[in-house]
Amino acid sequence: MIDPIILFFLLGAVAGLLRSELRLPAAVYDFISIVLLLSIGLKGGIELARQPFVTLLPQMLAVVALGFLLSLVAFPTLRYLGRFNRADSASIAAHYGSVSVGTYAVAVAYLGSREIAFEEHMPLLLVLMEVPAIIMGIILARGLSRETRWKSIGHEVFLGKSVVLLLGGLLIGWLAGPDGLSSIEPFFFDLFKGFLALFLLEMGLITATQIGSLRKHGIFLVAFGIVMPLFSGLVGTGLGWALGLSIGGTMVLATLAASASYIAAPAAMRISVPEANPTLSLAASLGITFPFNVLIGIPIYYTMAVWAHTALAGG
Amino acid sequence: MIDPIILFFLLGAVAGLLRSELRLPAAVYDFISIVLLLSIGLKGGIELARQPFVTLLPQMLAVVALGFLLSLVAFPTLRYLGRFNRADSASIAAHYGSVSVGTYAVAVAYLGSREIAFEEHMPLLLVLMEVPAIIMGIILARGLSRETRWKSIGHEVFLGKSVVLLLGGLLIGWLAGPDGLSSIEPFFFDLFKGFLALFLLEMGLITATQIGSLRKHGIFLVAFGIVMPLFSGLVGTGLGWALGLSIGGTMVLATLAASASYIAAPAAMRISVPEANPTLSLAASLGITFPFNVLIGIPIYYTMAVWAHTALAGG
Amino acid sequence: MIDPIILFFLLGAVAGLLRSELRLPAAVYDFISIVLLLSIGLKGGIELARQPFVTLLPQMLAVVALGFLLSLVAFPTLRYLGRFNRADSASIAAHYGSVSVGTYAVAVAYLGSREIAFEEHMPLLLVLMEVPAIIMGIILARGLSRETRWKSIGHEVFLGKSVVLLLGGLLIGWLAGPDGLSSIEPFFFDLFKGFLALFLLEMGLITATQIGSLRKHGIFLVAFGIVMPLFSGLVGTGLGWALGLSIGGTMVLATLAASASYIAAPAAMRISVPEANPTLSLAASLGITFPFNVLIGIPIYYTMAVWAHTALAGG
Amino acid sequence: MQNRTTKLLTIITESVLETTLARELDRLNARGYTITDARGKGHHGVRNAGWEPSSNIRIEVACDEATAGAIAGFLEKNYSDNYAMILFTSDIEVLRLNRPPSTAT
Amino acid sequence: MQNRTTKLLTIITESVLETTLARELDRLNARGYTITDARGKGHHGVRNAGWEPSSNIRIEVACDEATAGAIAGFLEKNYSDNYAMILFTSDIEVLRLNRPPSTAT
Amino acid sequence: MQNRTTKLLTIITESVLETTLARELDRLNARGYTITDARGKGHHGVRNAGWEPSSNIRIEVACDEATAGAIAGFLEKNYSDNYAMILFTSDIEVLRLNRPPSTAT
Ligand SMILES: Nc1ncnc2c1ncn2[C@@H]1O[C@H](COP(=O)(O)O)[C@@H](O)[C@H]1O
Ligand SMILES: Nc1ncnc2c1ncn2[C@@H]1O[C@H](COP(=O)(O)O)[C@@H](O)[C@H]1O
Ligand SMILES: Nc1ncnc2c1ncn2[C@@H]1O[C@H](COP(=O)(O)O)[C@@H](O)[C@H]1O
Ligand code: NA
Ligand code: NA
Ligand code: NA
Repeated sequence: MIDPIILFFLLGAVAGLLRSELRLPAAVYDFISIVLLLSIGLKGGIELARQPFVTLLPQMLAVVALGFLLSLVAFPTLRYLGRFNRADSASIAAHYGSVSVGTYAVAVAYLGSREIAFEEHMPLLLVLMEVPAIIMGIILARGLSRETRWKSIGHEVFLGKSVVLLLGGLLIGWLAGPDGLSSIEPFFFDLFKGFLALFLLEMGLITATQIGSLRKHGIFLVAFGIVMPLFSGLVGTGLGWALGLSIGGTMVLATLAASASYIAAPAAMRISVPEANPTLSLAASLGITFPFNVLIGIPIYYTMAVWAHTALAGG
Repeated sequence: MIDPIILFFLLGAVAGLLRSELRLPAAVYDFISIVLLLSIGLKGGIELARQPFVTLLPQMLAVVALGFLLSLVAFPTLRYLGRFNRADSASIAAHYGSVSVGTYAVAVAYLGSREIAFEEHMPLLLVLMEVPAIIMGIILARGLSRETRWKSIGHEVFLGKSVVLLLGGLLIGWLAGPDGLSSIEPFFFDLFKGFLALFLLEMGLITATQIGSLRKHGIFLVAFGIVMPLFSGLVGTGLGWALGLSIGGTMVLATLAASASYIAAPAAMRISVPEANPTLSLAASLGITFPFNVLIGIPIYYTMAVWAHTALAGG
Repeated sequence: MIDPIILFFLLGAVAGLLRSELRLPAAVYDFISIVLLLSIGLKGGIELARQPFVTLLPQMLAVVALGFLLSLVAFPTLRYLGRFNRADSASIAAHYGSVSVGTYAVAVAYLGSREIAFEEHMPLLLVLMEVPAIIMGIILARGLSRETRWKSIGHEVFLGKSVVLLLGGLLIGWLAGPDGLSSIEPFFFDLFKGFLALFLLEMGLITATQIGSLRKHGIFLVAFGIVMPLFSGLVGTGLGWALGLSIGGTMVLATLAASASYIAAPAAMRISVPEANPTLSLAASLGITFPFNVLIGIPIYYTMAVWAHTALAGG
Repeated sequence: MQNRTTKLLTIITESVLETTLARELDRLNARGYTITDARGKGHHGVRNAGWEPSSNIRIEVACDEATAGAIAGFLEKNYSDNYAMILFTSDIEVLRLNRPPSTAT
Repeated sequence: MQNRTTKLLTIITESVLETTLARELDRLNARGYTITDARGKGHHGVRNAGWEPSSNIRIEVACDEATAGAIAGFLEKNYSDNYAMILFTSDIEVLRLNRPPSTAT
Repeated sequence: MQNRTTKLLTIITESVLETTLARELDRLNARGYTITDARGKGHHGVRNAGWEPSSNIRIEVACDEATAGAIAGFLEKNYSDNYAMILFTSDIEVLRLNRPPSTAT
């Protein structure tokens, strides 16, 4: 059965496509996304408080490497198969190597409503995976030239809204622990799915505005927006299995790998690789990959995770 | 005893009349009204999932007819008794034939705090009653001339914010059912009265700004704003009884009939009957009828419903 | 252990100092502060419903006097020790004689997480303490001259957002009583700490913008911003003890005395004493005193209250 | 950098017209426009932006004189009777960027 | 459509003055005004609109030269010393709609 | 009250540039600027302000002609190729308040 929060996404998308007057004010979108980012961070932080940090190090290093790797796979595909110019290829690659917080939240909701457990420290991996592909995208576009203003790029990348809120939430959760946070639970945890529903409504509205660009930019982008996440999901599944994650955890990692950024990466690319056309990367990541993942991909990644854990365990 | 949410309305009205600096940003008003419309839709949708659709058909047809009828009664009253021009009469008639979501919510809260049951599919009737009077208002103003751009009017009327959110909520609730929605209950259902309180605070502030216009436009409008809802409430009571609704359901239908639109109708009339003066219809519906219904009308409609069910049942 | 909501303040402050892109839209800040002010008022109002009003009269008169007194102590200190001009001294004095709702909320959270009881009617004292120092500040700046437009000043002071919402909340809570409010509890009470966390995040961001001004305006202001609340806290402790408040209540009164306004006073001073430099008063009250109270002061005032109740009781 | 003297047409009117006017501007060959939210006061009284029905928008269109005239004439004919609206033009110099200042792609 | 050359007075100042200035503009015979929210930088430093005390408003008044002068003079005398504020005027052509461009009803 | 004729440079561009441009304006000797949020349409299509990536800002800088030219030239060279952006100037009269109209403290 389809998760009700997905229905909010569809409602937004349909309303947008029919050019309804429905619109969420930008301030409301900001409010909701701030709450979601903090909630996800807090939840992960609580978990960090529970386990020795050092046991997580291998996973942390692995996902950073995964972020670099995925952008390095995407780049030549876009450049030589898709015939995009260097800047566009690098920018799209950065989006696909980085992660989408909305997609992550939907995957977690999917597991939650099926009562499937997963490693609760996933938000830590989420925040770690946001940045590497963005840096790689800048290198791919600019080379490692001296002129690149790494200081201001670092500022842009590490002090963007989503990294600050996720990391801040993680730290607060970690310092305060589960008991400390009990007083803010009703706001940040009990309401989470409600905020997520509104967020998806707005994402549907935004997605609808991307369809026009897609028509212009042709079918390679559509194909890439579906095949790339499937490939990344497969890699993520393999890595999750290799790291010894549970089925749920493997599926979440696959989803992270498969998801394409639409908050951190667009902002950073716009400033650091301005010659890349933002329409291309947003049309792909929001117009294709986000709905694909949310509607179809997540169940597939779950099947992949189950398959990996049975086939490979048995093999 | 007065319901505390009504006190929020009074607080807003008093603050507005005293010209306090209190002001809700428009984005906050939008946020709150989006949440309320979705909540009401969702609640109705859950109920739809529970009963065979076809049993509701008679009620659905009846309320659509009621919407048409009420605007047809209001129009000549305004035109010949009130001596308003054709466009203004048609526009005000559309407002009074359509419904007010805020008034509906207060009626539901009234029943809730008295633990009186009512048919939970009322939001379906609510959304059905929004549109007919608006269409009738346009016909009354324009005639059925060929020139009228019905396509763009249909777009305006059926894709306005409140219809989309109510209908969308209904569909989501219907598809997901009560279990599916349990994860978003804390947001959309537990917080409902809190959001409603803030909404009423803002409605009080807005109502206060309408008082000036009323002074200008004289006592006919004031009288109409009180007598019309009483009449409509009576018709609604009769219809509710005839349809076999419970006492609570009869009272809700009477309130819907008595309420005057201030979201859907103003937007649609402004675009489709621009020569109508929006000050008149808003002054009446917001400056008189909304406070009248909320403070005095709702208990009256409840008394009417009780009376209908005892007197008529006994008769 | 540090309260987690304080961590949100630190997150905001650090993000602000690092010039992160994190920003809360003004509409969100307004929304959150409206909810907090109403919540605090409602909570106090419920308590008022429980006790005979007349027993509170001595406390009410005492805190009004305290507000006047504190501004009268601050003024000459600023004027002669700090060598500020008359308007600036009067304006800063008004800020420090008035109260900060955010600081109050943190103090209440401090007691709550330690399960220490306090007199629940404190919001009544809070709202009573907002105004006197502001009036005194205007008198100190202008003298009691005929020309002063007291009517418009009264309007500004008594109909400002925070007084209206606190007072309105008090009245609603008082009229509706605990049972009446149960339906809006989930919104206004259960979410309180969550809203407070977001509010403190924003306060951290705003505080960070004040640091620059502080560097300009020197160390007297920094010293004043720390010594004045300690002094006021001591006076508040004494008064609380003298009024027979519990330990928790004494500590809350001390915190109120120690806190410096950054909502009501800035707005009123800006209009009524425009020649005062708002940068000075905000740098002191937000850049120094708010973080000092929230991070260090509150535990000190608690210690003071305990000490007063043991030493003086024993003495 | 070549400059070109042209007109800036400013329209202040009711928010409810936004979708409609955007469509009309396209139709009337405006190659671009900028919209900001506004509130204000005029013949139709105070419009304080507390909610949609009393909100204004402020539309700016940089265009040549003929287009400005055409848009203004059209709005006057079709909207100014029934909507709160004020229109004015001023002279501006559009800085010729790498592309022509008002040519659609 | 007759046009009339007149002035647009633009005032950028602190949000806290909104109510006061709206009253003063009425008193000084401005027949209308338009307000938008703004942020900015000037002699009084950065005003980033994060909260009320650091928010600006941008007020536009279309009026004849005398009124513009009167308003500007009044603001200079009473407000410009103590508030973050900048004032400027430009020439505009108000398009004469069916009603006179700035006559109160 | 002495007045001074000067230029108003208006820049409409992507919100994402706000921090960057504020820094550049400082560097280029603008003594002040005012920013409002905007949406619009141009060569780069509709930018409806539904979320950050499609939001615009409208920056105004009152300055002398040379500064306006320098800023415009700089923006043209460095930003106008890659960002949605329109620039125009108009003549304004800055009312000389008690302080010089554009001198930093
Ligand atoms: N003289 C004026 N100066 C500036 N803005 C005005 C003026 N007159 C009207 N407006 C704006 O245009 C809107 C509609 O004007 P009106 O149709 O005169 O009510 C008002 O709400 C104001 O925002
Ligand atoms: N040169 C300028 N160009 C555009 N806006 C300015 C300029 N100077 C000041 N402002 C605006 O006017 C406000 C108050 O100016 P000031 O009193 O100089 O701080 C600033 O916050 C800016 O929004
Ligand atoms: N002719 C125009 N008149 C007014 N605003 C414009 C015009 N052209 C572009 N703009 C604004 O400048 C932004 C960027 O323009 P562009 O680079 O042409 O897409 C648009 O989103 C509009 O807000
Ligand atoms: Na990815
Ligand atoms: Na009705
Ligand atoms: Na104090």
